[in-house]
Amino acid sequence: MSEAPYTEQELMVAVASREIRDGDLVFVGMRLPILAYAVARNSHAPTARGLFEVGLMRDQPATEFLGTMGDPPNVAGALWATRMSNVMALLAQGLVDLGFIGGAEVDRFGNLNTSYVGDPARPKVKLPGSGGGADIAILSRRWVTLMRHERRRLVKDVSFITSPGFGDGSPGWRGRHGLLGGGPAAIITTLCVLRFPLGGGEAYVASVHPGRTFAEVRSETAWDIRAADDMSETPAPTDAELASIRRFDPGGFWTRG
Amino acid sequence: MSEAPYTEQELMVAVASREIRDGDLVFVGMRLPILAYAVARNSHAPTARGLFEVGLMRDQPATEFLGTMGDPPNVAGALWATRMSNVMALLAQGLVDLGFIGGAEVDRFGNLNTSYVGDPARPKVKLPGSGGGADIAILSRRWVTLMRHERRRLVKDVSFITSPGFGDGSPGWRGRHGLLGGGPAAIITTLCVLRFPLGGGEAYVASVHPGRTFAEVRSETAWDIRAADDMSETPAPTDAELASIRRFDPGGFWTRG
Amino acid sequence: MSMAQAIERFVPDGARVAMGVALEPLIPFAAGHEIIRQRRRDLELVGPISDSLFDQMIGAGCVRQVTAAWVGNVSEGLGHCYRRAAEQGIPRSIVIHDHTNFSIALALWAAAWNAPYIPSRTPLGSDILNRNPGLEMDGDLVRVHAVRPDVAIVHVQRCDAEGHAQAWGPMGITEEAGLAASSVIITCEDLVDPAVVLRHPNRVLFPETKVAAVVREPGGAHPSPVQGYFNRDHAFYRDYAQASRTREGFDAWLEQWVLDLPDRSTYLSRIDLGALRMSDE
Amino acid sequence: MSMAQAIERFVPDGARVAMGVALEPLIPFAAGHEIIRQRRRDLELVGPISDSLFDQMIGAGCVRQVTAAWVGNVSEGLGHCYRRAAEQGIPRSIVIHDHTNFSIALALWAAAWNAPYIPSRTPLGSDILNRNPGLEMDGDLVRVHAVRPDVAIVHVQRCDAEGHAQAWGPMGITEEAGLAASSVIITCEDLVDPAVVLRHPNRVLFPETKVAAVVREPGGAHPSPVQGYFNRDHAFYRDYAQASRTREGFDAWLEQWVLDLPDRSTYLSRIDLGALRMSDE
Repeated sequence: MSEAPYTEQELMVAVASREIRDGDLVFVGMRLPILAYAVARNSHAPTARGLFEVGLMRDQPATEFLGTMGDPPNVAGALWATRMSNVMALLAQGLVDLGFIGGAEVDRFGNLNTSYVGDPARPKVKLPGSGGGADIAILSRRWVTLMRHERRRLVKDVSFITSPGFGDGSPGWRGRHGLLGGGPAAIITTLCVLRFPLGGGEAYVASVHPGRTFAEVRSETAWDIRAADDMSETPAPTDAELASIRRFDPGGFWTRG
Repeated sequence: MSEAPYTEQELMVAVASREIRDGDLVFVGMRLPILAYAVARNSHAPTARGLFEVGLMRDQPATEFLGTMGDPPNVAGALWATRMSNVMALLAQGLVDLGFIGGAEVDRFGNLNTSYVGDPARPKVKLPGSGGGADIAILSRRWVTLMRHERRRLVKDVSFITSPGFGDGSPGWRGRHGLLGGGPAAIITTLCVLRFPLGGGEAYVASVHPGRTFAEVRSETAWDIRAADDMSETPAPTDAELASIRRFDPGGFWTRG
Repeated sequence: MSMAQAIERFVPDGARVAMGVALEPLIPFAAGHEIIRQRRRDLELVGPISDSLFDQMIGAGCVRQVTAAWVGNVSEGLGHCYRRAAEQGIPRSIVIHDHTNFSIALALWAAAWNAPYIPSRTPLGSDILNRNPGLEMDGDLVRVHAVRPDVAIVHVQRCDAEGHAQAWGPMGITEEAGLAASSVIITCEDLVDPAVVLRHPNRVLFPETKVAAVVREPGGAHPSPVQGYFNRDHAFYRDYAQASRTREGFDAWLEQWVLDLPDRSTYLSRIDLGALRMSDE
Repeated sequence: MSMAQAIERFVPDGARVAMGVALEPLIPFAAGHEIIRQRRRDLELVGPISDSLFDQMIGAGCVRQVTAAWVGNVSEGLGHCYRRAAEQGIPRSIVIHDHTNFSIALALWAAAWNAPYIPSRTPLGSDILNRNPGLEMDGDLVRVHAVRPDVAIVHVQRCDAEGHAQAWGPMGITEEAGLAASSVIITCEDLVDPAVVLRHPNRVLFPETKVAAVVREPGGAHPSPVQGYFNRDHAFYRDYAQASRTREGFDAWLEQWVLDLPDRSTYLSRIDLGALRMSDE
């Protein structure tokens, strides 16, 4: 394990990168997942392909800073620049192995809210909305979300399901409702990694990040969260992972913000 | 009127060209209608646009011989080379003013058969099928077909409706069945021009070509066809029309075959 | 045609307007600002995401309804004018028809083909279904009903005067928005001779018969990127996010960058476009 | 990969194969002839029109079902093998699922988006509705059910070894066929370096993840035209129409032009391709 200091964002990126398997077609999204893709692609997943809903497929990650997935450095070297609906076709056919979704709020069944806090007719907070989040949640084979671990973000029940995880948590909820993919595989937070029972259900703590405790996780989670029987410590970023992260975010815009 | 001799195909092309109005968006099709478009575009319809289902829009007609609408001379100078479904979008939106459809067999209500003669399960003759014919018949604002006038082609009822005209001929049939456009405007044959009552119904003879008689038309038509009260003689091709036709079919491939 | 003329003629009050159809790139900010200057009202904005343009138009009071998948500021987060309108009805209340990126694309394809709807798995299981009458459950599927814009405003790299527009980079829902719309306004970096674009008829985006106006407006997408021309002006988005946190801040921003300016060239004189220019295409 | 290998691996007996998706141009005749040589059986052919290729494959006994809008010879008329199969079951009976050009496009788009169907006005009022279970009445509309090919075979002007294919000229239903298919076989005039095609990622037709094989096969579309390369060989179509009027004539034609030839280069040695070559792109 590396002795180097690292930020919590760097840890999250490293953990996220390990979710990417070689050969995966990845719906990349923005911010930390872009870095996670870059790290994976340059280590254990050299044949992964990245999809961007704006209408791009890439192999190599962009080598310049991206403010959005549509920025020119993300187009340079693209394998395919096309319509969003063509990219979505691959998603709808079940060909996307892994998707990343950003979220403001997640609940114990992995449902994400990026739309409304409070009554949608007169919301307390109007969030930006789904973008492609719901599409990824419904159609990708598995998906992962990254989030700051705060009690107001990890709630018992989201007030509005933008991107469905396991719905009401009952077994087979996704299949019964016609959702295509397997749902959320992990919630990577600033404190821990949460995972779900096979086939869906309530999130549990699979591993706690180095230096963090399960007690902290419990106090920052709005439901009575359980630990896995084999709960472990999240492996810290390796030197290689950190080097790769810092290569793709040299200014630390995303990981040292 | 021109004293020049002309073939029956040249007459048909001239008559068809007069169906094209200035500014029309025309679904052109192949063979004689391509020439008709060229003639119209170079005389009374200088701002017409031609659409080809293969995926093309043109202003000027092609200047070389076309065996098919997808031949390279039809692409040279195109305004738009695209997918068929984009061209069909204009058709489906009701934006195509006039379509031309080829037919093997037409009945008194303007229904075309290009699919099966006899029982479709074991046809007497298997014809090539719809292509875009049915689409044009159902979706263009008005359409025209050109046909050799023979008793086996102008039948009382087609055995198979590939491209619907006025269906069973009852008033409002097209609207009742959800068809978009106004249906067939004319059947241009080697003997005469047939038209339909406003809103649909049975075809009647609007004009007989020079040198032909209504008696000939009757004997070559398989139903008891009526003449318009004001039935006239089809105006012969003008010198200008003939010159234009011969410019675009210099070898006479389509018009002196 | 000038931008002022194009907006005056083809974007009436109450129009359903598709903008920002390439997602983050090629956003027609200049057109949006002219709409604001002309104090257009009761618009319905249609788009996938909009990266601040919809937020500005909402804050300026032009908008009655938003039919979109995402409204905010992509690198900075929330759209503060969108928040104020949705949460407090400031400057006016708005109707929101939530979509996903995929569903708004399907809604436009349905309109393009004059199909009433396209059936889809998206957005099954999402509460978005309850917030948009255009997304209707039908057995195990969602009927994504057609959305037909009155006008699509599309910024492209180059176009000729006849409306043969060509753009490159990721295309988002550009093509279906233009086909679905009754008419299209093109704003372009370069107004070129027809021979330039018609050398590549495959790259022409729309049938010229849909294009109602072509406006030469170099830099008209700033601060969004234009592939081959300009990078994204991240700092401008950041400054806008800061300024728009309060209504007063937004109003001051709008005066400074839109209302007090006669046209786009004055706006551009205050931007260091050279610093954003791409070195190669 | 050689054509023989590509067909051997990716076109099994019983496969649903989309071909001729650009309509009259870019028809993958070389691939079709290799399928015939390998005596593939029970195929379902999917396409809009096919300008003789489907007719040849039907005559050769490869085909169980035709799912198409038009099968014949565009400049000459009827498809004689298609007639014999439909009328007399020679060389075998075939199932015909009639489409229109628009409906086959919608069926492929439905498959591409994994929608069960797309509702359409086409082909309302047509007896085609009675001849294709994939076209189902639903109130005032037709449900055009998805058609998902196992493989789409697409001839293009250029491609790299990774499958980044680029074609130009009218596109027909090329894009939707490739997206809808489980996999794509590309045959190309020019096999180029990735840098050549990736300079224009907007012109790449398919995601490389769909492309199972890339075969360099210059002249592989003859007698159909290839924009920028070859004009259509009208005389060849005429001669085929003449020869195929009888079963015996067709069998002799097939021996002469397909079965007795080991590969495409031998075929091309008998054609005056130079006379068909376009002078400019």
